[in-house]
Amino acid sequence: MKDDGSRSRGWSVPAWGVNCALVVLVAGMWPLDWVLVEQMDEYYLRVLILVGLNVILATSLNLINGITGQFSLGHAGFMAIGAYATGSLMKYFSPTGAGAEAALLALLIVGGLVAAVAGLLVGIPTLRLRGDYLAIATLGFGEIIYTLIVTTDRIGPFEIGSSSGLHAIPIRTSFFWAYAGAIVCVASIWRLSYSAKGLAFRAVREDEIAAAAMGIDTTYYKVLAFVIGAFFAGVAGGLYATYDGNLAPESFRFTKSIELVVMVVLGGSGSITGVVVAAAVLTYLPEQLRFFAEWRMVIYSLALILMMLLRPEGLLGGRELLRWRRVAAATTVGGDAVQSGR
Amino acid sequence: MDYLTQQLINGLSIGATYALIALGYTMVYGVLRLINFAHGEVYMMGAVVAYWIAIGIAPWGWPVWGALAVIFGGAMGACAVLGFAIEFFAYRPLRNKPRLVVLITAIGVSLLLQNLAQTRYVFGPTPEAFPAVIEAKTVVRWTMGGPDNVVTVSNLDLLSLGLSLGLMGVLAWVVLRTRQGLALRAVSYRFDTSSLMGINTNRTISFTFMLGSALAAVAGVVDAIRYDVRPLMGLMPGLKAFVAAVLGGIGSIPGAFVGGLVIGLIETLVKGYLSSAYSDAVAFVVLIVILLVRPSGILGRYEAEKL
Amino acid sequence: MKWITWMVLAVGVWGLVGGCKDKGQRGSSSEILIGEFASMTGATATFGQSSHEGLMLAVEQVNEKGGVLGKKVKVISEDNRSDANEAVTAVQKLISRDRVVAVIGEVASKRSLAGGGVCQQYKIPMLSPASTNPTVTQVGDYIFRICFTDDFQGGVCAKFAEKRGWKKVAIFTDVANDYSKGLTAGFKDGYQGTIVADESFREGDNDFKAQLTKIKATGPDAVFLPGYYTDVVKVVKQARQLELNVPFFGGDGWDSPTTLAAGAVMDGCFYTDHYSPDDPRPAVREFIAAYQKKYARTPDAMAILGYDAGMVMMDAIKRAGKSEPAAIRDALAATKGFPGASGTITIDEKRNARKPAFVLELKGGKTHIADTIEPG
Amino acid sequence: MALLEISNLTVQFGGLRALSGFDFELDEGQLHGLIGPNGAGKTTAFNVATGVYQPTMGDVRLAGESVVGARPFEINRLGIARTFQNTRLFSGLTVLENVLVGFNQSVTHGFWGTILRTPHHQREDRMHEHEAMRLLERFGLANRSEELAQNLPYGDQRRLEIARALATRPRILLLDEPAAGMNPQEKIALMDLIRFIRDEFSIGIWLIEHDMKLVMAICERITVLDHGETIAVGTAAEVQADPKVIEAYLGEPVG
Repeated sequence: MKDDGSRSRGWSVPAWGVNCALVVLVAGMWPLDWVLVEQMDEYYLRVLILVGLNVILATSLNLINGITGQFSLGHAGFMAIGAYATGSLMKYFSPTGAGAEAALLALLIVGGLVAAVAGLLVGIPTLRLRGDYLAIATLGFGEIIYTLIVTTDRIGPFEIGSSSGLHAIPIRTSFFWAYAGAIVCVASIWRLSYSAKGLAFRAVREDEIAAAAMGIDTTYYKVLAFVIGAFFAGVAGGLYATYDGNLAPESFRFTKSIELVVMVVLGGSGSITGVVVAAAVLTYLPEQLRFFAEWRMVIYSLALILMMLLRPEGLLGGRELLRWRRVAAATTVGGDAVQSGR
Repeated sequence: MDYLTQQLINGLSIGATYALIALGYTMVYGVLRLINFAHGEVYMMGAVVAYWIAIGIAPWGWPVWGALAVIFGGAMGACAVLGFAIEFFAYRPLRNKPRLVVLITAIGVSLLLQNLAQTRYVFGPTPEAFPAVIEAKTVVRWTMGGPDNVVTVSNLDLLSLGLSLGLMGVLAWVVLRTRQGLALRAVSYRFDTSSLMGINTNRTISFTFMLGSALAAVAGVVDAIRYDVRPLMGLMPGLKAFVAAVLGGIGSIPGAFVGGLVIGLIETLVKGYLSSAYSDAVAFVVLIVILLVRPSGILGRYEAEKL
Repeated sequence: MKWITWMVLAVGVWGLVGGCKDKGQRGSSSEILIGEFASMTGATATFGQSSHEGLMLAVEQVNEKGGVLGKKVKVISEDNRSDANEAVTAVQKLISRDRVVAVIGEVASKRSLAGGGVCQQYKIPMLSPASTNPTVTQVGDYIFRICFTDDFQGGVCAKFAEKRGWKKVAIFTDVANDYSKGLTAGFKDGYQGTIVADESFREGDNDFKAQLTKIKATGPDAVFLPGYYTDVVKVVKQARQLELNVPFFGGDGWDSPTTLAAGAVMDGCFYTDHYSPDDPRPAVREFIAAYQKKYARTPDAMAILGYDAGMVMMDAIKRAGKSEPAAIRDALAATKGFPGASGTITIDEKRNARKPAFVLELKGGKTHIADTIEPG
Repeated sequence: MALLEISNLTVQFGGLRALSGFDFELDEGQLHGLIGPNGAGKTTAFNVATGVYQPTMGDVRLAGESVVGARPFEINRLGIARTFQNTRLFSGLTVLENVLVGFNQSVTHGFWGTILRTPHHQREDRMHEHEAMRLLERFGLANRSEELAQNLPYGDQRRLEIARALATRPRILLLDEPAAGMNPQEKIALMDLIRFIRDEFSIGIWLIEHDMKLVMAICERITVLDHGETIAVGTAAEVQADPKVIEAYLGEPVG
């Protein structure tokens, strides 16, 4: 860590090099997919893929919650919208043959965009609400989405399936798609938050009034965070729909949103690598706790409380794994400390 | 007319328990600026404790009022202790930590209580009907318009409404007329300076949690008697009571009471005149609209940020 | 911060090493492994735990008598937290890690559909104790059930309503529950009279007075209530408070000690079921006695179906003569006239169970058979 | 026409008139002080000028254009930057990042440029960083650029807030009690710094300050407010001699 002003910040590798490396990394998932399908136990592979999906969900929520400081408890709602949009369209078109992979990509993006529109609609109330109020309003949004899904049989020609769930969606998602999505999501959000432009997100989190006084359109950045976060949540939903082939509306209730918030907080709000690690640990851990049967969730919730009491700043406490200097502190996320807030 | 009257009675009867739960949310928010997510589970534990007490005293064949007094008293006491323990072990160590962290801890406590209640050692997953301590009876009955247009009020409706009105009165007395109540008001007005004024803030906070939890226990027992006991029963009433607290203006005690009744009425009228499928969603639509139009709620005060 | 990096690496390596494909022969161990996935926790834990208890009783009884094919039967149970996504993970684990030869589960059709997809893919026979949605067994030729289908049971209810001469029926459905919606659909298909009200509630609701007041205003002859026992008693109690004094009737979801314990308030209500607790058949009597001995509780519908699922499955393994999935599948498909506690079970060509339906009338906390309707 | 013109500004909160008939002018290169007892309406004037409050009456014009109704971030982009009475730094960001936030509005690359990290984006980021470091050097904060703002000593936090405001390239800088909580040495350094800013950046500075010595020493003109009314305007000497000012300060020796 050098202190003098001559030091250049951020990437010392040229951007095109990093971009190439990212492309290679995404492409590398293709042969890796093949190897894993051949060699890896299907159960572990499934857990690994679920890790990938949860990484996308938690990272995108981190942009809203951890980086921009807008406390959202409705992330599963965005995921549901993406899942149902992609799933329903996929079932309707049932693409086969050579074009199937391209169709999947297109429909994933459509699912993401539909969720992003919802993100825009939810983002607008953020002009007025903050902290706990926003949290509870977004929770309400998630429940509204759930109710709409549970009571809708179809929209035009597209099946939704109401409370019975949407079944027999063509299965297309593989390790490759899950991890390509995860890499793109993490890289995009990393770049957004660690660039001059993206500093605005963190400035909004730290102090909205000061940010506005520095010429930052706080409304724009808050809504943008919701839109981008919702987009990636929608993509993750689409991946999930075309991985399992089945969707049940209650998978997207606020328990799922809370699970994602826990990943963000446990990882250390604002720390992208921390949240990635937390998403992996919290997907893997309950699987290892299967041994405890009905005590599993008791242990999970106890572990959660203890974690918060012993290490409230999360695993990485706002630091990044690959960036050995402190980039952000989580101390002010979600509003000020209890009681010092007046 | 009879239809609307009956629906209004139905709505007030549900709203009365929402109001009791909402009071706890609003008082805790008043002193700590914390959404106590585990509050719905305290309500559930109130029902569970009452269930075990009722099973326990059933063989003795006590008169109704005696049994009810023991059941309500026991549940309130147990929940007050539970509320105290939750605050002491889970929230107090995090007093100066970011709100998000405390909120996550609250969610953790809520999950813990839910999952503990699902184990057979505490209650078990199966809903159980409450032992027949008091039978539902129609106590007021009249006709409007014709002989078939009956409107009924049951003893449970009266119990629910009467208890919440009565407790609201007791609460008003505690808050406005006692030393502890004065401390509570002082802490919720200015946390930092009240401790300089010689108020024991920790004790006041514990008191608030115990008071709120006891009220939630009453709501839990009422709902256990008229519906049943189940480990996840705290979820929706908890959320709706929170909506009620926000609707009434969070931090405002009369607001929470009014908000509870209003949410109960809205829910019932939506079921009665629109579609029952959307009734839960409607509570949240109301919440979002209120937050956008009048974030301070019906009776709340608006706090502008000072630069 | 270093320790976190190391921890992550260690977990990763552990995962990869432990995650290699197990290519061992299925069913070669000294025990016969049957997998079970159930909602042991979460919103519908009550159903999952009941069917689990029934299954464990069945296995215990068979093992006491020497097991199957000279081996003990071992059930590996996985919880799915009442979530479809978790159900897939659980089934995947049972099949690829635990190498089970057959799977029993789930109660909810959504989760049976989700888990059934995996079973079909790996050609592992799956027997659902209580998933009534017709599409469940359409997933593939390895998926079976031992309960009624929704359309059959809804049809039975419709027939019964007509026999009783109910001209105006109100319907009160749990919209968040596909079982309830399935029965309503089946009822609407079969019923010739007038449906005067079509109201709904949602799982977890406690207060139904708003809807019941609305139903009362339409003046029905009876109310069709295709819900689970977790809601039924509350609905009927509240209806009586509102002086809505017509009969309520529903499906096998009513079957539970809770419904009986409610006593006189349920008088004059009816439900369809696969058996009657008054049934003198020894299979029924023995089951109820054994269950009460083991768990100190009266069994409900899910417990009986869980028990029968276990019994039918173990019977099929015995008849298959070897614990190999394909052979078990064929034996399951050939199940005929099995004397289960929930009735005499025959698996038809669509892999659904055929058994007669009883219509039971409730009176003073007891049931008696009001009608018997054979599968058409 | 002055760069910043405030005319007949009135602000009313319910029954309380925080500011009435306030007139004010400021040009580039000027240093104008605003003093008055607590509650006189000084910060209210700042808040209206930066769009935080809307005036009940009157106008605020920047280079001839009215900025009334514009939102705070828009006013900043038009050229008015400010600091706050109780510092409002981005306490969880580093010193350098705090200043970089100020450069945010000069960023020309868009959303996709950020995600794809185009060469243009990189050049621009590096340029801003360089400028930010230069700014920090002038404020003597360069060697702490990687520290979290919340870990700085109080005086440094005050200076960082000024640096951050300057990064938005304002034409007018509003300083709200910059010397509050500083020791005498720091105050002297601050005086030099404020003069230096005015000369180096050739901007107009409008200063609220309780420390009379500091105000009298550096401001060419001073406005005195009391109960929302302007009671005196003039040079340090003129204001000090004004009887109404002396009365407002209850006989406190002024200056």
